[in-house]
Amino acid sequence: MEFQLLIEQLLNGLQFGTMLFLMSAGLTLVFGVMGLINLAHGSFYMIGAFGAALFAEITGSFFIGLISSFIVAMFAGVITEILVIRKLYKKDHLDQVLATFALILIFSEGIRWLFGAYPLYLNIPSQLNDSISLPLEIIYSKYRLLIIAIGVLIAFFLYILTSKTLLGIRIKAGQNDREMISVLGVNIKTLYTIVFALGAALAGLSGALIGAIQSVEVGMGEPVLILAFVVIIIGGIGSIKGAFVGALLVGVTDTLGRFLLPELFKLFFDNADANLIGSSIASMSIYILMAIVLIFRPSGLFGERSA
Amino acid sequence: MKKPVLEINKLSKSFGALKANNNLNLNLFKNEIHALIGPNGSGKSTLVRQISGFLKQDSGQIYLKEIDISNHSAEQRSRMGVARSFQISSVINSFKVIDNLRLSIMGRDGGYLNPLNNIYKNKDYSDEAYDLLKIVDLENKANNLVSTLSHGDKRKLEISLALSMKPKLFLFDEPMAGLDKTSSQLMIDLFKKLKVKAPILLIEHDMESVFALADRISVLDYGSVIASGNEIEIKSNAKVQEVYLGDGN
Amino acid sequence: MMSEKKLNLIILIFLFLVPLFSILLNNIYITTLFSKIVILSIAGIGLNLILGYGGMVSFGHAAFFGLGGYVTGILAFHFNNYEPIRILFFEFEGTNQLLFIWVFTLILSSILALFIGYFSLRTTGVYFIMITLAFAQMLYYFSISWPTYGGEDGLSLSLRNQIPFLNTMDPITFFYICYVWLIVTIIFVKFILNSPLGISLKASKENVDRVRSVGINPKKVKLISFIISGAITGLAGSLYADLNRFVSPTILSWQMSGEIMILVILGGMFRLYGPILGAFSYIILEQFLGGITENWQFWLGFIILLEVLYAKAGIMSFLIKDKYNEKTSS
Amino acid sequence: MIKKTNILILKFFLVKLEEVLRGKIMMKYIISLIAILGLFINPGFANGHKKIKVGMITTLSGGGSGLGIDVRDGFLLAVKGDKHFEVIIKDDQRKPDIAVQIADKMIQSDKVDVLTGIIWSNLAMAVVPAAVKQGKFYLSPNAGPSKLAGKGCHKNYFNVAWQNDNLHEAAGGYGNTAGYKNSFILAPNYPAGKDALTGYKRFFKGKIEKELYTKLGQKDYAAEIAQIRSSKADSIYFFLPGGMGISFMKQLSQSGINIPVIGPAFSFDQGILKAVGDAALGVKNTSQWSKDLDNKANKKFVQDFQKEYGRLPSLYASQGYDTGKLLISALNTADVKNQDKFRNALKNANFESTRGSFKFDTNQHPIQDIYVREVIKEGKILTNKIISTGLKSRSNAYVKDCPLK
Repeated sequence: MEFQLLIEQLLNGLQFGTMLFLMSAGLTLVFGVMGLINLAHGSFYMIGAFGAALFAEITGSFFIGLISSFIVAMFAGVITEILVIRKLYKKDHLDQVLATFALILIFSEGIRWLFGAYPLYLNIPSQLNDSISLPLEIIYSKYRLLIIAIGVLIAFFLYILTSKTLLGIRIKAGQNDREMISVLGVNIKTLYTIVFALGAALAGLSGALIGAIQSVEVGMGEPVLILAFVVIIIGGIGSIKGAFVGALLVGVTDTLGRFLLPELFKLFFDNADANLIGSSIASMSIYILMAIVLIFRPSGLFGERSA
Repeated sequence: MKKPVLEINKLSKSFGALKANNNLNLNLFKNEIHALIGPNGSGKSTLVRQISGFLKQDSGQIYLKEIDISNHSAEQRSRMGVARSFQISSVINSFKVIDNLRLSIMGRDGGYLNPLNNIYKNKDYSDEAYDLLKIVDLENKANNLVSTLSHGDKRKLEISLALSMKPKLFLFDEPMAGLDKTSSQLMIDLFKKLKVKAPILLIEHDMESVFALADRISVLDYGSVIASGNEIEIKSNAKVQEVYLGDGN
Repeated sequence: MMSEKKLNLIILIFLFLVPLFSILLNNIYITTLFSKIVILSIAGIGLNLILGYGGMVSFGHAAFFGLGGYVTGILAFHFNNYEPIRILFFEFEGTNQLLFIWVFTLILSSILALFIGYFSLRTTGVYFIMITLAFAQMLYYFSISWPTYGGEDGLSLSLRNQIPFLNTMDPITFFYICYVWLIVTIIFVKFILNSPLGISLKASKENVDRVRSVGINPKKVKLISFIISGAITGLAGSLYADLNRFVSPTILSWQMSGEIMILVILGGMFRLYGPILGAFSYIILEQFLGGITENWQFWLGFIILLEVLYAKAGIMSFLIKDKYNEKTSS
Repeated sequence: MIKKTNILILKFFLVKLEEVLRGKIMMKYIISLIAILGLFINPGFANGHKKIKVGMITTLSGGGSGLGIDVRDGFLLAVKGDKHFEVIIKDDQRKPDIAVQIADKMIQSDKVDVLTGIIWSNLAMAVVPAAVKQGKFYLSPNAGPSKLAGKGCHKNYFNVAWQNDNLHEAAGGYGNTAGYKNSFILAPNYPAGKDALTGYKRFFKGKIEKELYTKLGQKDYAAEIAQIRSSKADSIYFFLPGGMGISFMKQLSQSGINIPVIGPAFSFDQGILKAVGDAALGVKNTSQWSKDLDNKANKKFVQDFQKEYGRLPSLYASQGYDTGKLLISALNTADVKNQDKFRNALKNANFESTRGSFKFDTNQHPIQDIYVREVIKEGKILTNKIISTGLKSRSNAYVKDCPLK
């Protein structure tokens, strides 16, 4: 096996991981602060991608598309929070699951109603549609490097936001003691709307970033949603740090698993069988990872021990 | 020498840097009410949780009638006769009063994994449950939902649940907390009756009740017993005075 | 408003009469459709045992549903092509006898539930939801990529499996087979709810400390209940495979888990018959909306959303009045 | 249709029931439940001469619904204005169990004569064997699993599209023509994926550098593309339907890898091309149909479709259209109630296909030319142009296994 290939795969895992982080950051914040299980988070990913495709088509600029994805998803988040989500905070997890599942149906079919059944076009600008040479003869896609950079930047920004700013302190206070925070005179309703909208906007942005290299279509959010849940469970719910570590773990495990497992099984089986068994196990790898983490750390890597 | 019902030997438990219990020794004899007092954070509740098995000690041993139960689970200890009440009364609120007792009698007798017998039709259970409710004077509320009971009645129910376990000893964690004068007095009378059935390890903040009930008092500070004796001995102990009055003066 | 008992009776009588309606209306499909409703009800009742009464939110019950389906499919598959099943050194023949198949299904789904439950019950809350999901997803991806039994294509049974003296291909006969299983399930779960296990389960949901301090091990209680729940759902999966004469990985997907969960919540969680009403409304709604608009999922979502936001405790609470209408909070 | 006597029996029965239960409230519920059941009562269907009732099960919601919608639109265009047809359309949600249940409904309750519409092989496998055994005709407008072409063929099953392997075989054949020596091939890890790669290998004479199976539904191909980069392949063949193909093509073009790509038409068809974008330009793909096929039927089809729906027709639309035209041709010579005659009429395939020549082989799958197309730009719109014929009058590999004569 070549060294360059391995590094490239690691970078791919990293890129996948940073995207997952953008998705899971909102999910974990919303759960940590408001105690809400939001299955509809994947819908904001989709809304972001559709928003980007629409505005990129109108304006002809990919970057305007990216910015609009953030704004469109944020608006969708604000509206959803005010109309529906707000009424769910006091309900139990099951009601939240049911209601947000209903939201998935509404968003998915609504989008299909508006945009039709075929995937939309969203592509990256030509100056990024290229590869770059890194040291050690590694060739890597510029755009994917950009994604890694954006992901890390946002992770850093979130870290500062949650640990150094007033908003962050309020969020933390909300996580620890919901009664306390209202005593402090913080307007809880607005705080919740802000947190929810921020989460939605990040999901929308990652939808646009990924939609540009994958496909912008109805139902694109749900597979990612499941992965994002895996991430925040592994990392420990409510923890931004956990989400970051979990996302990278999942990204790298998935990418390397797909690549290494078939090779590994070639040591024991003939070629065709090894391919088959290898790719079968690879498709289960992140779930196996999650089960193992939970068996040994029932509240995730960075979760509160007494969850 | 008489053998203690409960003997605790060099028990230690830390939470991070905080030593909640530090080489703690304690015992409890037949027919005795042994009261445990001490300021907040002195390790009383941690001790109760370790004796009842809800928390595992770091080191040391707990003996029940000379049997080492240090590594038994909470439910095993309950079945062996370690009966406890909780600091905040802990009963099944969505059940009827009598069903709480059915639950505990069944837990004591085992066979709780049986999916077929109808527990509501078991006459032995019902009879015993009513007998137990009589002791705490709750039999006329047997069919009420627990969530509708007053705080005092919930306490009484908890005591009857402890009684139902055919206990070898009682662990009562602040049973008087939140009770008014008359209820407290009723509880004191009840405890005097109970100690004949099994000795009581009593944790209590209300000093009046402690002095009215306890045959022996131990004072806990920073996770260790600093003094032990009867009312007069404790009141005159210098260390105790320092702990209780020191920071005030 | 009426009593719960009366409503339950109406539900059972109504279901019993479905084939009659279907003959009167000269539309045998009604019977087939209600077979599906009855089967999903069984799965829902199985899940509700741990969800409603035990407070364990399993998001992975498709694992059992799918296992039941695949056990049925695989046994019939081997019966049809005369190849014995080989597992390590053991070898046995396939069968198309439902009585055997059901026993196999119950045993195997119990074993699977023991395995999944043992590990999952180390966690609680959202972590429990997600670890059960993880196990189901593993089976899902495994079933897609493992080619022996059709992978993504699934497995077709050319005929329904057999019971001596009965023609299972007849929709009405098959409906009554499902109906009998529904009655058996209801009776069994009713027994459980009044049994030591049931009362321990309900108590464990509310107050683990209390349960432990009366000498009951809540983990064991939950595990046994989880196994029973898995077995019931597995059985429903087996019936579902025979209903469709087909199994595929779809019935192992997380959407399937979600669907079973939704019909439980929709019907009313704290009631034995809730899942039946839930399955009924969900399927009828799907049929009805699907008939009038292409965007039926949009409206389905809308209706579910309204239900969650404004109905307190499931559809059953519209029809009857008692203490469960205000959701008991624990 | 409810007959009057039935209503009387029903009323009598309900009155009795009321007496038994003696509760008016109960009656209210039972009546409303019956009202719900009434939803299933279908409008009466007169069994007049040469009428035909078609049940179409296809994917109209969720991912992949574009294909179903095109098949439906193509079919409806073909039978438009034909008063003999009654078409019932249901959404299968791409779930096999739902498809089976719809088939049950159409057979048991709607009493259709012909079923059609299924897009996906796994759904076809679930529905078709049972349906044809119950004496219904099934005309496949898209899926052609090998099991139904070989031993599992049936006298009532006709495939109007292709056998699944066809386009892949043609791609393998084109690989030879183009002089490729070493192909990197990949497909999702599910049965149709394996069939696809088998089909390619059946005709491709060069070496296979690597055969890769990806997770079904996977959207990120970075790991696979890295392997392609480090391989020595001189060509890539892939079968990744739907969004998977879009993702793969975009990512491949971003990676800067300059190896020629071949694919089946599915990833380069009209509906999907816009989403792939310029990344698809120049790619060779194989198809039994193309918009620019020069025959009368096709020209009319393309024109009518654009007029009716305001968009360019896709491969799937052409298949749906041909299915409809085939049915019309059979109906012109035989009544669908006379199954033997009708079957023979279908078998003769006496209709003008949009693909030009069209014949059924003995296993009732098409014998047809498979073309190689290239993705080009017409003005601003991406579309396909035929560059050569990949396989002439190709039938399929499974004819000999089928007992039909």
